[in-house]
Amino acid sequence: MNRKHVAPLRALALLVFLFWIAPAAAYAADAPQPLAGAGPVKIDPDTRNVNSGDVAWMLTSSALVLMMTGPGLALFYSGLVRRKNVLATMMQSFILMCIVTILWAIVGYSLAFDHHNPFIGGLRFAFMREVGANPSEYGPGIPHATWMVYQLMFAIITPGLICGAYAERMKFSAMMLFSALWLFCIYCPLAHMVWGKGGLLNWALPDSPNIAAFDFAGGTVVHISSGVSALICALVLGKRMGYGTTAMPPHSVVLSVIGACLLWVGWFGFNAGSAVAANALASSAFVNTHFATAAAALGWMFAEWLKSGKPTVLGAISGAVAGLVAITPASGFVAPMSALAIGAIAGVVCFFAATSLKSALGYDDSLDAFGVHGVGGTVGAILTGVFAVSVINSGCKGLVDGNPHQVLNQLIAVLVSWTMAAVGTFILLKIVDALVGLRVSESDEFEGLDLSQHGESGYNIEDAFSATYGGGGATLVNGGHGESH
Amino acid sequence: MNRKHVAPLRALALLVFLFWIAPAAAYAADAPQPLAGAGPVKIDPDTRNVNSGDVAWMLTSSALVLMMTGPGLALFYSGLVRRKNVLATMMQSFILMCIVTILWAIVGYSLAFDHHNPFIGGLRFAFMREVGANPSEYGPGIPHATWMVYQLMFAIITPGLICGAYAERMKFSAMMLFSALWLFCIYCPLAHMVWGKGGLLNWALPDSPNIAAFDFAGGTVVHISSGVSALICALVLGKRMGYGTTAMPPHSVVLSVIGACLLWVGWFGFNAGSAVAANALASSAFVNTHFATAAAALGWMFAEWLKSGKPTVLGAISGAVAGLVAITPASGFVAPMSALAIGAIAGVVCFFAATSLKSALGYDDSLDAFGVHGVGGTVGAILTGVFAVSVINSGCKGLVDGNPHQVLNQLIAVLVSWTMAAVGTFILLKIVDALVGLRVSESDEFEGLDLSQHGESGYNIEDAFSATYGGGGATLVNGGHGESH
Amino acid sequence: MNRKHVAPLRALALLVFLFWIAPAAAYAADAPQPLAGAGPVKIDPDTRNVNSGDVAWMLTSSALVLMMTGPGLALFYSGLVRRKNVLATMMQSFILMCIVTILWAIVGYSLAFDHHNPFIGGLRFAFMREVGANPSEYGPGIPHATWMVYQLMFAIITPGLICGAYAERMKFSAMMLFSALWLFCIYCPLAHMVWGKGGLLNWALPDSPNIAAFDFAGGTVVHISSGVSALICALVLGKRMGYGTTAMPPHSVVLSVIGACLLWVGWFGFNAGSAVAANALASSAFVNTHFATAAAALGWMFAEWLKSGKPTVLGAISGAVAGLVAITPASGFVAPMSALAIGAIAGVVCFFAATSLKSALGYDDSLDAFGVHGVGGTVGAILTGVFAVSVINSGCKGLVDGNPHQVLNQLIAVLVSWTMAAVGTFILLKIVDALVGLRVSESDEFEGLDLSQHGESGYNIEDAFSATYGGGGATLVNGGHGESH
Amino acid sequence: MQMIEAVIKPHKIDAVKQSLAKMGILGVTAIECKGFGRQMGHTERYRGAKMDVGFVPKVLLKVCVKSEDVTKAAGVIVEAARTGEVGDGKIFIYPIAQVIRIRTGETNEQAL
Amino acid sequence: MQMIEAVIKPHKIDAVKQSLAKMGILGVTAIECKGFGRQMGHTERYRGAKMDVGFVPKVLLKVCVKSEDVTKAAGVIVEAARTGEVGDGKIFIYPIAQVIRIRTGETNEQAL
Amino acid sequence: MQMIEAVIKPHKIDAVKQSLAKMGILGVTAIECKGFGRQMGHTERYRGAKMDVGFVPKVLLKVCVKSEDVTKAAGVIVEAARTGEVGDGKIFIYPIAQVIRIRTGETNEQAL
Ligand SMILES: Nc1ncnc2c1ncn2[C@@H]1O[C@H](COP(=O)(O)OP(=O)(O)O)[C@@H](O)[C@H]1O
Ligand SMILES: Nc1ncnc2c1ncn2[C@@H]1O[C@H](COP(=O)(O)OP(=O)(O)O)[C@@H](O)[C@H]1O
Ligand SMILES: Nc1ncnc2c1ncn2[C@@H]1O[C@H](COP(=O)(O)OP(=O)(O)O)[C@@H](O)[C@H]1O
Repeated sequence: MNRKHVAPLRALALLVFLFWIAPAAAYAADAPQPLAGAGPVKIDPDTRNVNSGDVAWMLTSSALVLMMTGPGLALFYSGLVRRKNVLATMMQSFILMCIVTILWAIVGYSLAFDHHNPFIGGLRFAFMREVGANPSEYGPGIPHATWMVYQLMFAIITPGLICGAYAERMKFSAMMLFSALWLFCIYCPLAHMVWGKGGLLNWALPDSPNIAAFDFAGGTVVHISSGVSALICALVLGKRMGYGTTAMPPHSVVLSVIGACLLWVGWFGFNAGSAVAANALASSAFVNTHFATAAAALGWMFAEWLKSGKPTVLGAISGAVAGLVAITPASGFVAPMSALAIGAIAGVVCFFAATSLKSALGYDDSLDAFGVHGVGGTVGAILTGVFAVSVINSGCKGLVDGNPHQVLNQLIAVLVSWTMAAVGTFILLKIVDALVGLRVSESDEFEGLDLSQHGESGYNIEDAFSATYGGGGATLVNGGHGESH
Repeated sequence: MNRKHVAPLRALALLVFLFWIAPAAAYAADAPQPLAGAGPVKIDPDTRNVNSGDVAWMLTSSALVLMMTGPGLALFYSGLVRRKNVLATMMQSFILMCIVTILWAIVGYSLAFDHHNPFIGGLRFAFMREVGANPSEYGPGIPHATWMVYQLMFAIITPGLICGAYAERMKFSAMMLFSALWLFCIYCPLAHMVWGKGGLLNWALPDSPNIAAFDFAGGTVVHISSGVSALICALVLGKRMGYGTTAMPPHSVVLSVIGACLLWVGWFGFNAGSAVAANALASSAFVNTHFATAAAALGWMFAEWLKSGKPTVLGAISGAVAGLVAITPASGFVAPMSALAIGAIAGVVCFFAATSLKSALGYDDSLDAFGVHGVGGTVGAILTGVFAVSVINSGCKGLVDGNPHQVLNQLIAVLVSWTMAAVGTFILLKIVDALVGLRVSESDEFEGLDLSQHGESGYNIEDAFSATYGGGGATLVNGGHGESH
Repeated sequence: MNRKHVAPLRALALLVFLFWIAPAAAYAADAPQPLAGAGPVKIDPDTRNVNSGDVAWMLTSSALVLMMTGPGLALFYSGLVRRKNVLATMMQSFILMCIVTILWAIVGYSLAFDHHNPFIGGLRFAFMREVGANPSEYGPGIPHATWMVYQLMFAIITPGLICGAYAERMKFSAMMLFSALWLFCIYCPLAHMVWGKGGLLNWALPDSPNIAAFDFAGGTVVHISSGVSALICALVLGKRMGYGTTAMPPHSVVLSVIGACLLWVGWFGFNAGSAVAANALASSAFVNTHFATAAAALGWMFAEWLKSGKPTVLGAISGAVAGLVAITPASGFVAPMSALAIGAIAGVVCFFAATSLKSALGYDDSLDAFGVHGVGGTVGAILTGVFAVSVINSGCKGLVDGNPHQVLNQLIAVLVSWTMAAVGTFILLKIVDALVGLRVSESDEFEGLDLSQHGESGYNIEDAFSATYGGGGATLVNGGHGESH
Repeated sequence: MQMIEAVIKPHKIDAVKQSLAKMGILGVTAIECKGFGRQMGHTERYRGAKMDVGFVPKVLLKVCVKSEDVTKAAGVIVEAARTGEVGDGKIFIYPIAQVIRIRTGETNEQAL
Repeated sequence: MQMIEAVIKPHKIDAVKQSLAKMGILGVTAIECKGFGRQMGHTERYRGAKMDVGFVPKVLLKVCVKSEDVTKAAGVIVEAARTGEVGDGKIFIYPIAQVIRIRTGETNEQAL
Repeated sequence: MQMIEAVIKPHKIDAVKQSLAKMGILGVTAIECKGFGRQMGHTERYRGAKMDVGFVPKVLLKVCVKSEDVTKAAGVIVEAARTGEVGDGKIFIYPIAQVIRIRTGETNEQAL
């Protein structure tokens, strides 16, 4: 076998292995459930239970949440790296849109949303069994398949957020393997605990245990988990070559602004879609999302303006993302004026996390995935316990509504998420390092990931040398005539 | 206090001051209404009156209209400026998404949509009081909060359109202050007059006075107001350094094309959303929007091709925007074939406005905000009175449907909008000039607003010098280790 | 008449001529139907039959499908060309958004969707007659106008896909004329045969003939027709200057990644919207679309990784598009796990088509419109016949559901589409060549289409020479003071 | 013949070119460059990281002239490019051994 | 040693490089530049504002050769870069005082 | 005076500039360029089409110094720019006939 085949074959083999081992591992102690019956799902286009307005909104929301990862996050992150890594950074978002989809279809969704034990789901929904036209208990007005695909979009973006920490230096193969393992070992269990039927921290469904933590759209599951994992990645992978001595300015804040705007727009699907219906709760989450984002962008911008003398564009958009993160768990529980407060607090806190805290601790979280998602998610999760009021989401009361105990529940959920993410990620990184190695070689890092990992350049815009006017110093090897070994 | 703190603190202070003074000023003559009761709004997720399909469409429309400003308008405008101003131009759109949101939540919405007098609304909805889960009189099928946030997206983009006139030379702080004042003093009253219950020119609600002007989605409120204000800005601020002697080509028409496409897509939310329901009227507005845009793009392109010998891409996309502008007031009143006519007329007229008229009068409207929005909005408002037919929107008849009087009403609305916008903007600019100064210094303008206002560069793409391969002539001052004064 | 007026006037004249001749030609043998009655359509905003959820979803889908062309396809394609052709390539997508709209309004929609004979529709809906607020037989829950505009978005993107074949060398005027003729002579008949009431291959409506071919969202009508036409274009136009000896790397894969993501997101409107309702079938199509795309991206990427040693970003996004293409006809007929299979197969097959096949045959399909859409569409159309199961779309059975005959029907539909597209395109290209000439001159091609066709440059980003700091080697001829002849 | 290389402020290109054209010199080659010198660059900041960009964008013009025209041409450039502020740039004059026009093969003064 | 500077049309780089390689010259440094000369630029127009872009994109090649190779090398460049149309560019030949290879510190002819 | 032209690896700019600054030389002009030489470029591939990008990004530094400083300055550059690997680049030293500071009109050594 040709040497160059080793890497992709190894990657393929690992993925396939994973497909089969993951559920087995999760259930080592259980009696295995028969997989028989897996196959085409019955979808009856006339299902009477389905509410067309809810379906319309949830399909739209699913599309919006996918748009958050690609092109939203892909742009936001890739604008912040140096030119030589722009494509590799986009690719990290893009490939997660693909890999996570496959894993989710096979077993991920089932592990997260099947009823099994408080920590992880069962295998009933593996291979999309029973995920069809009829509504599930997660959404009475929409087909089960709609709920599944909506949740899939969350599962895609969450590992995508971590990319910000290991950008510009992680191997492509390692990144894929790590993300796949992370999905199974951290995301699925956490999603099950917080949102799954019978999950440890579930607040919404009847069947749930005692510690009801409010997390409307994923403050713990999505942002704390990814943000804290990002911190561990930054620590384990180490700094980029030249970090701290060389300037590493974003190669195009323009791309990042586009990305931030698309994140903002897409986030309406993320938060308002989490009402799982087109109703007043969805509207409330929509309004809260928008208000908090605006306040957070202003918070970060004014904090920076006061501290360092200029209101930067990167600051404003980073603040907006911090606000989106912080309002995520709270969006379906708090009043609009509270959303303004949550946003403003998150904007200022994340500003200090991404600047002073990072520099004090000295890690290289390339694009501040921890500073924004880890810190913002934690702030949001706690403030949800403070500001939740029963008039918005009936029965869900926080500190201001006379239920100080809720803050404790929120802290527990935060703690669980932090611990799972930190310990799990550390272990997974060590495993991946042993299997394929985490970091590219020094010369590959120097050359840039675009060329070293993918054999491409992001831009060929120098008139004379990019063959704009012909040849220009680049020679076509195979006349465009396919590959030759 | 450190000198560099002065500007942001002053800006903060002014904004805060504004929050409180604006309503007071508006009501100086009235008995003050008590603000008591402001606080969390009751949102009942089971509200029976709400139609899920309408909610789905209105939330989607709200997201689409936000997307028009960011990234749509941000891209459209920033592609047209020179490279040194790309971020500053994007920031103008982005910061309006933040500032207007806060002002709207506090008092803006109430001033526009509370019932009070024919010229301005009251304070009942200040701080989002009573803006909750129950439908309002503005939309029987959707929560009041949905209507509020949908209208907020309009309030965001309108001052955003003006940026085109003062691009590349206005101070960031002045731009923020001006926009805030403009929102209260021009947008809110005008929105109240045209759409607010009891507004002077309202055609839709029972309670209205005599002069019913048709404006489906904002020809007067949004486009005439911003376009005419843009003209005043261009005149008061004066020309860019070098204008008329130096070439100032767009730095990336590519960005502008993306922006124009997103504006087109988002505008469906703007116009079809203005039906405030997912029904046949929305469909009709959707079709009209699309038809007029296509016709206007072709109109501008062919006019330019004939006049100057080449069909330019910038011409085609400018024409599309002109068509979108012109059809805005008409979209819910006219038949599809009339929409084609309105578009074609607007495309040709705006082409001449942005080229011959501008050069004849000699002002520097950097990105033709007046030529497109002022002129296109006026053309559209008048043609709405010509082409409105009762079969589309029952009871609303224009000239072709035997009601020549409507053209007069439209002219009155146009006149009111022109006057308010022109006089108001002039006064506000003088005030802002006195407070913080309108224009950046010559050397700041020369260096570019990105560096002088925000301390950033839009692109760091020169291989050798942007630290792509390390250092490259830029020295890291603080090792990424936070700010030091 | 000034010489420079000839081209645009000729283009205008041809378009106008076309408007009137096309229907006449189509009906030369028939008794002409009176056009009387054309005029404003009655739209009753209270139409009781309309389902607000369905309307919400179909309007959203229409917006999404427009977004596929602009900015989606415009970005995807323009990133792949050389810098000197970026705007011209964007313009091809953009101008189709305009031209097709006009043609569709006048007669195109009627030719495709009026009931007439198995090969082409009648003139009942010309000039939007009877296309109003009431539902049509194509969608019981939505206004006829909604269906019309949704289908219009398909008619826009289809000729847009062909641009990939003739990019970087076709005259702008020829491209417009060819697309207009192609719409009438190939798209409308094919759409009528497959989707139109009484169409030859229609599977959905009662009134249909024997050969029921399944094509949920356009595998034959959209992808085979455009992909095969693309091949003919590549062959007839010939290679780009320097092709095969000079390297022609994409000028910005970054733009293409953004475009691919937007295509993915927009395609939900394309496929799930084809359910013409917000129901379980739409959800199923949504899920299938997403699954196939992910699998295809991985399929292409791994195939390339194994064959040529690197997993490229361009490969992954090309694979995603191939998957979207292949699942298009199948999306409303197959189970989700089958969608994964269809995607994976399409990804690998299209990889070989765009690399080995193209190089073996030696044509210059600049952006692989044939390799992706022609081949992917064919693969998808056939596999639809294999994987269709009755539980998804009741009554629609394929090979795996015990109906091998369906594969034959699919092959017939494929054959019809290939033949119509190939023969029709060849003839049309010859006509257009005779009328205006297909290809730009050698020196225009060398200079780039942006400058030669449109008189613009895509980027003016070189600091010193793009007037960033003033003048910079470019002289303003007319001081911005309008055109002078 | 001598080669005049002038490092100037970018916005002075037009002025310099026009002045040269007036004295009959039409051929010029221009190169974008970055200057380090007395004139200082600027500071940028991204998420709290401050960086000093040491260089200033400049343009390097190359003008080959007959030896007898050198002084005049240099004077004309100085005139047109001067703003009086730090960073106006420098002129370097090199001896040239030979010039060839590629199109015709003409050499030296014929080639200018 | 002498330094040959050739301003050529960008699409001729490959041809020139190959011709030089054939005569054994492998080291070349290339710089993007803009040429002003007899060959005219183009016109662009944006919303009615017409601008003449005076320059034409060119590439400046620097090739340092032994004095005895100069004539041959220049001839080879002229041959490879010529299209016969206006704008083919010019060759300027400079005397060089010294050459050093940074990696090894070798000087002059050893360094080429 | 002589003009030192050094073709170096881009990431060595800072080191070279600092070394020069230490010996009192503050004025430098830098130009992006592409080098063809012993050091090989890279390969890119787009939809099966492989292309060899023959050049390597380099920076060309121009430093004009007094004749007596030339040897020292060149040595300092060699020192700072050397990595020991192929592609470290070359230094070319040209005689200069005259230098003028545009701002003041000062000439030759005064102008440096
Ligand atoms: N010794 C030198 N060698 C090469 N270029 C120089 C030298 N000194 C100055 N320059 C160039 O001249 C430019 C202007 O020099 P600077 O010292 O900033 O101002 P001034 O020439 O007005 O004194 C610098 O940016 C640099 O590009
Ligand atoms: N005197 C000169 N000094 C420097 N560069 C020159 C000079 N004359 C011409 N050039 C360069 O040579 C290029 C070609 O010259 P041009 O007059 O257009 O055509 P030709 O050399 O065929 O007569 C110009 O674009 C310019 O870059
Ligand atoms: N004869 C030459 N003339 C002009 N530039 C040269 C010459 N030889 C080398 N160079 C430049 O020097 C760079 C380094 O040369 P190279 O042969 O790669 O390594 P080294 O100098 O270490 O032997 C090249 O990329 C090229 O830019």
